[in-house]
Amino acid sequence: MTSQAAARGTSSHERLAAQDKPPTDVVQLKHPLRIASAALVIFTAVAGGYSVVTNENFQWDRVAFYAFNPQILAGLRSTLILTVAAVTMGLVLGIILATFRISQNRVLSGVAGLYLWFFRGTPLLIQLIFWFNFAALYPRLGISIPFGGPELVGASTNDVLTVWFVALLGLTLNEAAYMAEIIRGGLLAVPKQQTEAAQALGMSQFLLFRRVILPQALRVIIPPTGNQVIGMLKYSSLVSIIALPDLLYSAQLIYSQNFETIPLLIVVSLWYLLCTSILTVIQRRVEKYYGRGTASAPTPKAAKALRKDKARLSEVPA
Amino acid sequence: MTSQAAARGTSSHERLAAQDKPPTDVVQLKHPLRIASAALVIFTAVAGGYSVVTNENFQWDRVAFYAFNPQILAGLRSTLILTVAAVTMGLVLGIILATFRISQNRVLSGVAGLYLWFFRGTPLLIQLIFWFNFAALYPRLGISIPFGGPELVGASTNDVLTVWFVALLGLTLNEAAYMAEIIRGGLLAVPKQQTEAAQALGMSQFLLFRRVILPQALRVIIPPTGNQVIGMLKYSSLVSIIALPDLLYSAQLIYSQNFETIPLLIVVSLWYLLCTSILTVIQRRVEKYYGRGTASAPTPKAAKALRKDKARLSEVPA
Amino acid sequence: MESSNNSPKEPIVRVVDLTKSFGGLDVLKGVNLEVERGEVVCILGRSGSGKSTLLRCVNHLERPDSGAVVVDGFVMGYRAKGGKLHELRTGDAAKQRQTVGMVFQSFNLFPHMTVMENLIEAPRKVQGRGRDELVGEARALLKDVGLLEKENAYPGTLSGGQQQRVAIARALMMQPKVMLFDEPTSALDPELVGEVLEAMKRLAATGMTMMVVTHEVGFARNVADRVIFMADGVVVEDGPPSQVIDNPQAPETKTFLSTLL
Amino acid sequence: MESSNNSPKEPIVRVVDLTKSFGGLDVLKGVNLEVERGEVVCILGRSGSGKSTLLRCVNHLERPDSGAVVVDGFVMGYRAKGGKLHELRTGDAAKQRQTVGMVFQSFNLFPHMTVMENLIEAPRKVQGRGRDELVGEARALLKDVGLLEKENAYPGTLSGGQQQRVAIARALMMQPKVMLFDEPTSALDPELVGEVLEAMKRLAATGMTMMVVTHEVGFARNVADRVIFMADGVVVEDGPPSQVIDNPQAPETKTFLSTLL
Amino acid sequence: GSSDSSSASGAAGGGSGSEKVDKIAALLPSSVTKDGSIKIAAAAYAPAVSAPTGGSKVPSGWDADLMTAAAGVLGVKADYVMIPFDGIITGLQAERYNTAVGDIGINDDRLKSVSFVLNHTTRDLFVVPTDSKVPDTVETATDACGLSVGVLLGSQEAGFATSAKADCKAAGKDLTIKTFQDQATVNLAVAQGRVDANLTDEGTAGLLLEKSPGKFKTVEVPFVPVLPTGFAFPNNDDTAKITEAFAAAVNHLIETGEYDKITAKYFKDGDKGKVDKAEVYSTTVSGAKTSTK
Ligand SMILES: Nc1ncnc2c1ncn2[C@@H]1O[C@H](COP(=O)(O)OP(=O)(O)OP(=O)(O)O)[C@@H](O)[C@H]1O
Ligand SMILES: Nc1ncnc2c1ncn2[C@@H]1O[C@H](COP(=O)(O)OP(=O)(O)OP(=O)(O)O)[C@@H](O)[C@H]1O
Ligand SMILES: [Mg+2]
Ligand SMILES: [Mg+2]
Repeated sequence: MTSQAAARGTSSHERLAAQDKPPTDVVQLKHPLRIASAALVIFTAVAGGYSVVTNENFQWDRVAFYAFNPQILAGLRSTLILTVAAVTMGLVLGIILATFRISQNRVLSGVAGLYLWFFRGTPLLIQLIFWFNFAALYPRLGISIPFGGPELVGASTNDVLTVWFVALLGLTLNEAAYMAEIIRGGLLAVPKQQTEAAQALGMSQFLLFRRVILPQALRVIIPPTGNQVIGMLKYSSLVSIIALPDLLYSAQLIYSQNFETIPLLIVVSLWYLLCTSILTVIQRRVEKYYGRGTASAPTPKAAKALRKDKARLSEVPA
Repeated sequence: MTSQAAARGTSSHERLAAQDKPPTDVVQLKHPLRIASAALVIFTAVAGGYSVVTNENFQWDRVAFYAFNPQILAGLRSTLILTVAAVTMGLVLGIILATFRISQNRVLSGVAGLYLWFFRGTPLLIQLIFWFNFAALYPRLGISIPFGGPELVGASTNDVLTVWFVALLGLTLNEAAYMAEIIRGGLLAVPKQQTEAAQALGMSQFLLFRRVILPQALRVIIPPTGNQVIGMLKYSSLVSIIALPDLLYSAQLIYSQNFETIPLLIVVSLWYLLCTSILTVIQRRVEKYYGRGTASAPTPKAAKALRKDKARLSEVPA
Repeated sequence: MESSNNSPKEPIVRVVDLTKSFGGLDVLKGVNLEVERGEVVCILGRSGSGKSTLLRCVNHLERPDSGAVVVDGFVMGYRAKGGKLHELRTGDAAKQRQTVGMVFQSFNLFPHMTVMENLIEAPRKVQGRGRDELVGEARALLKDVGLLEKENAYPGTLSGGQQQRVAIARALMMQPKVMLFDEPTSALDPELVGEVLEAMKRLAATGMTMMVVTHEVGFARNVADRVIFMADGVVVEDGPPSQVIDNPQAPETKTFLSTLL
Repeated sequence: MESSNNSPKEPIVRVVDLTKSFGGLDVLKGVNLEVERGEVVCILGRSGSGKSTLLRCVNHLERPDSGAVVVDGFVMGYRAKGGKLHELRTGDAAKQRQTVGMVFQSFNLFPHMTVMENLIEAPRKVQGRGRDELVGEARALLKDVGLLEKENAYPGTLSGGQQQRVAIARALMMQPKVMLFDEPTSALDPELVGEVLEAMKRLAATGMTMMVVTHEVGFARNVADRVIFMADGVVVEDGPPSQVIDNPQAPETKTFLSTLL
Repeated sequence: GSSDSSSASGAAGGGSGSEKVDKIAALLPSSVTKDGSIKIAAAAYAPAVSAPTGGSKVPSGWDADLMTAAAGVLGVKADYVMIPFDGIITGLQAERYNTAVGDIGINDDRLKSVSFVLNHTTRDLFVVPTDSKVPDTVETATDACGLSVGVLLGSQEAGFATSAKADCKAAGKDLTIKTFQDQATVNLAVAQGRVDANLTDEGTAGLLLEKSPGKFKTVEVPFVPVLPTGFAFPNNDDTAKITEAFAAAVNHLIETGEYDKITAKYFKDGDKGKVDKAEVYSTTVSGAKTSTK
C-alpha cells in the first residue's frame, strides 16, 4: 500500500540508487504562465492607456481647462471642510455613543442601540432630505412644555437649520453611528486586565478610561477610521441633494448647463483620487504612530508559551 | 510616608479599632444620577414619540396610503435584486482581486492594487455616470486590433450597457474593491501553519485554498460582508442617477408629481429599516454558523499557558 | 532561613466571614484571616480553591457577598458609620485602593507607556504628586529591582521577568500598606522566575506586609512567616511553613503537596 | 528498553550537503545524514540550531540553497534527470510530499473540520481514494490512538494531547514512508505529554521510519535507535542514545545535556 | 419606411388623430424603423411629463402625450425611459435615446450638442408663498436682486437665473441661486421659505398651485424671455431625417386638432404657449434654424 502511494506521487521521476550522489546542478522552474499573464496585463494596460489618451471623446483639453476652475475649487473646499468637520464631530459623538452602548445602564445602552439601528438603517440621502425639510414638520424649534404646552425659547427652524448646518448635522449623525461601532470594537479589544491593573492603582473610572483604555483602543480604532474618512470624502457628495455645491455638485452645475459632462467628471475624479491618495498616505503614517511600543506586542506569554519548557526530562509511559 | 497616602484615601471614614468586628448591615449605594438620566431619556423618548405621532405634518394617513403602492413595491424589488446581485458578483470578483493582491506575482498584485486605488478613490456616483455615458467615449464596444486596428467583434455600446447592466456593473466593480480588502484581511488571518499542515499532506495550492484557507477565512470575512450588504442596500439608491427606479427613485417619481415628499420618504425609510433589520438578524445567524467548531477556539496553548506549570518546587535564589 | 521580621502583634489586614459566589458557584464560603503588620503570608491551594478571589476581595476588585475586609482599620469598599456599612461611590473606592498594592500573574503593564510613565502615572494623577519627586523615587525603585537602564523602554521590549519587576515597582510607587501578589511568577519562563522571587524576597526584608498566592513552595518555605492553605473556599490550614509545608495536618494539604514533590 | 527494530541497512532518507540561509543568517551549514528504513532517529540541539529547518527541508516545505534531500531514491522538490536537478512545479512537489508525513509542534489540525474530516480530507482529494475505505482506515487509526469516540468532534473541543494524537493519525492516513515530528509535545501541558509519547512509541514499534525533533530526553533514550545532536547548523554528534546522551563527546552536547539534568 | 401599419402606437396617449400616416412615417430613417420603436428619454417634470403609474410604462403630460401621438403618426412604438432632467442631454449625446421630452427649452448652448423640433413655447414665472412680499410683477432682472431663487438642476431657468445674477452683480447687488436636483425639492424649499421664489415655467407653476391650494401664488417675470421648447434629438447622421419626420408629425397633429386637445387637457386656464408650426432647430441640419435669437 505504501509503495502505491509513493508511485502515484513520484512515478515519472528518475529514481536514484542507494549510493548515487544526487546531482548538484539545479534547473530552475520556468513560469511561462506567470510571465504570459503579466505580459497580457501590461499589454492591456498600455493599450487601454493609449486608447484613453488618444480618444478625443475624453476631451483632455477641456479637462485641463476645468481642472482649476474657481467653482470646482470652491466645491473641493466645501467637500474638504464637510469631511473634516463631519468626521471630527462624528468621532466625538461616536465616543459618547460607544460608551453609552457598553455601559451597564440598560436605558443608556438601549438608547444608543436604537440610535445605531435607525441611523445605520436608513440611507444618508433620506436623512439629509429629512433634516432639510424639518421645517415642514416642525416650523419652529424650541424648548416648550411637552404634550402641547407653551414654548419657552425657540427659533424658526429654517433660521437654525441652514444648508451647511443641515449638511453637517446629517453627515455627523450618520458618521457617529458608524464610528460608535468602530470605537466599541476598539474599547472591547483592550484586555480586561488593563482595567483591573489601573483600578488596583487607585485610578478613577474617568482617569483609567482616558489614560489607559482609550490610548490602547485607538490602535484598533485608527485603521477603520481612516477608511471612514475616505468614505466620507466621497459620500459627502450626497449633500448635493440639499443644493450645497460640493466638489461633485459644482461640476454637475457646470455640465448641466454646457453638457461637457465627461471632461468635468474626469476633473472631479482626479481631484477625488488625489485627496484619497493623500489621505491613504496619512492613514499609514498615523497607524504606524499608534503602533508604537506595541509592535513587539505586550502579550506576555502567548508567544513564549511555545518556546517554553522544551527541555524536560521525562520517562516514556510504559 | 505610608500613613500620609492612607490618610488621603480614607480620611473621612470611621476607623475601626483592631478588635472591633466590622458591621454587617450594608447600605447599598444609590445611583440618583443614573436613575435621573434614565428617566430623562425615557421622558424625552416618550415626548418625542408623542410629538411624531400627533404632528399632522407627518401625514400618517398618506404614509399608510403609499406603504404598499405597487410602484414602491416594484422599486423595493429592484433594490433587493440589485443588492443581492451586486454583492454576489462583487464577492466573486473580490476573491479574484484579493488573491491577485496577495500573489507573489508583482504584476498581478500591482494591477489589483491599481484597481483598488481607483475604485475606492472615486465616488460610486461618478462611476455610475461614467458607465452610463460610456457610449459618449466609446460608441462601440468590441475586440479590435489595438493602436487603431480594425474591429473583430463588437456591438453598439448602448445595446450592451443597458440601465440594469450599468447599475450592476457600477455597483459590482465598486463593491468588489471593498470586498477584496475584506477578503484579503480574512485570508491573512488564517495562520500560516494551516497552509503548511495542508502542504505537508500533499495538498495542491488550489485544494488547500478551497478546503483549508477559504472556509477559515470566511469566519473573518462574514461579519464585515454583512455590513457591506446592508451598506449596499442603501447605497444602491445611487442608481437613481441613471434612472433605474429603485426604492428611493420610485418614491421620488411619485412625489415629483404630487409633491407629497415627506410621507413618501417616511414610507421609503420604513422599508429600508425593515430590510436592514432583517439583514442584521440574518447576519447574526450566519456569523454563528461560521463560528462552529471554533467557538471554543483552536489556539492550543495560549489560554492554557497561563494555567500551566503552576506547581513547581523551586529554591529562592540566594 | 527564617525571616527576620520582629512581628508586632497588630493586624493590618482582617478578613471576616468573607463569602463570595459567582452565579451559582460558591467560591469563598466564609474566610477568616488576619495578617500582622510586616508579616509575609503565602497562600497555597489547588486551582479553583478561591485564592485569587480572596486577594481580589482584599483590594475590593470584587465586592464580597457578605463579611468584610478591613485594611488598617478601614472596611474596604465601605464606610463604617453608625453600626452600618455604607457602600462607597466608585471614585472613593478607587482612592481607597491606594493602600493596597497588587501584582498580577500577567504583569498588566500599560503597553503604550514607557516604564517610567507606567511608574509615575498613577501617583501623579491619583495622588497629585509632583513629577520630579516621583521620577526620583521611581529611579530608586528601578535601581532596587535592577532595571534602571530600562526606564525609557516600552514594556513590550522587556522579558517577562523584567516586566514583572516593573509591575512590582509600579505597585510600590503608590506607597501601599499591603502588597498582594497573585501567582507573580507563573507566567514566566523558568529561567526568569528566580529574578522575580529575589525581588520579592528583598521587599519582604524591608518589612512590607505581603500576601502572596504562589505555587513556589520553595519561596514559601524560605520567605513566608505564615503559610495558609485554602481548599474549596475555606482556610483549612494556617501556620508557620515548617508546620504547613513540612508537616501538614489536613488531608487536602497532604494530597496537594504530594503532587508537587 | 531498547527498540525492537531489526534495522535493515537501506537508507530511506539521505540528506546530502544541505545548506539553507534566511536573509543573511546561515541556518544549515552543510548537513549530512542518513536514516535507515525502520529507524527511529531523535534530533536534539538547542533553540536556533536549525532542527526545524532541517525537518522542513526533508519534506521540502523549505527549498534548500544547495545540497539535496533524497527520500526513497527521489530528490525532494526536484526531478533528477540527465545529471541535473529539474525543479518540480508546485503541484508535483505537493504530490511528492505524500511520501513524508509531518507532525507539528502546534498540531495544526483544521479547526473547521471534524476529526474524521481532518483524517480523510487529504487522502480523498489528493490520492482520490474512496470515502468508505478511508473511513474504515481512519477508524482503525483512531482506535490505535484511543480516540475512536471523538471522530465527530471538532478539534477545538479536544485537549492538546488528543489533538496531537489526531495529527499523528492524520499524517499516517497518507501512508507515508517517513514520519517527521517537530517537537510534538512541547506545546502540551505536562500531564498530556505522556499519551502522545506513548502513541509515538507504539508507532515506532510498527517499524515506521521516524525523525523526531524533541527535548524529551527520556523518550530519546528509550525509543530512538539513533540520536543526532545539532549545533549551529551542523551535526556535531550522531550515534546510539547510550553514546550521545549518556556519554557525550562534543562540548556542545555536554553543555546542553547538563542544563537539562 | 415601415410597412407595418398596425404597429402599436402608445397605448395611453393615442387619440383619434394619431393613426399612422404612411407618407410621414416614410420620412423616418431606417435606424429607427428597423426595430419599430423609438427610445424616448422622459424627465418627470409635471405637467409636461408625469411619470407613468399603475403598471403602464407610458408617462402622461402635454409633452409626453404629444410625443406619444407623434409616434403614433409615425407608426412606431414609443419606448419611454424615465431619467433625471440633467441626464437628458448627456443621454442623447451618448445616443442612448432617439429623442427626449420634458419641457426641454431650446437655446443656443444646447444647440451645440443636440437638435430640436419646436412644439411649444414656455413662459416663466416666479412661484412664491402666498404671504410673500415679492411684488406681483418683477419687471427687470435688477428688480429681482436680493432675492434667493430656487431652480432645477439643468433647467433653462437655471441659466436665466445665472444671467440675472450677473446683471445684479453689475449693479453692485447680488442674487442668490439654489439649484436643486428635482422639482419636488424646489417646491419644498419655497414652501418653507428656504428660497424666496422658484423660477419655473407656467405649466409647472399651474400644477403646483393646483396641488397645494392656498400655499403659493405666481409672480410675472417679464425680464425672462419666452422660451421655445421641443423634442430633443441627438446630432448624428440621421438627425436631418428624424427631425423632419417629427416636425411633419407634429404639424399633422396641429392640423388635425389633436395638438389643441392635448394641451387643453393640461392647461386649465387655456394654453398661452401653443405654436402654429413645428420648426426644426439644429446646427447640423441644413435649412433648420440655428439659433433662437
Ligand atoms: N468573574 C468570575 N465569574 C465567574 N466565575 C469566576 C469568576 N472568577 C472566578 N470564578 C470561578 O471561581 C472559582 C475560583 O476562582 P479563583 O480564581 O479564585 O481560583 P484560584 O484558587 O485562584 O485558582 P487558580 O490557581 O486556577 O488561579 C473558579 O472555579 C473560577 O472559575
Ligand atoms: N522563515 C524564516 N525566516 C527567517 N529566519 C528563520 C526562518 N525560519 C527559521 N529562521 C531562523 O533560523 C534559525 C534556526 O531556526 P530553527 O527553527 O530551524 O531552529 P530550531 O533548532 O528548530 O530551534 P527551536 O528549538 O527554537 O525550534 C533561527 O534563528 C530562526 O530564527
Ligand atoms: Mg488564581
Ligand atoms: Mg524548531
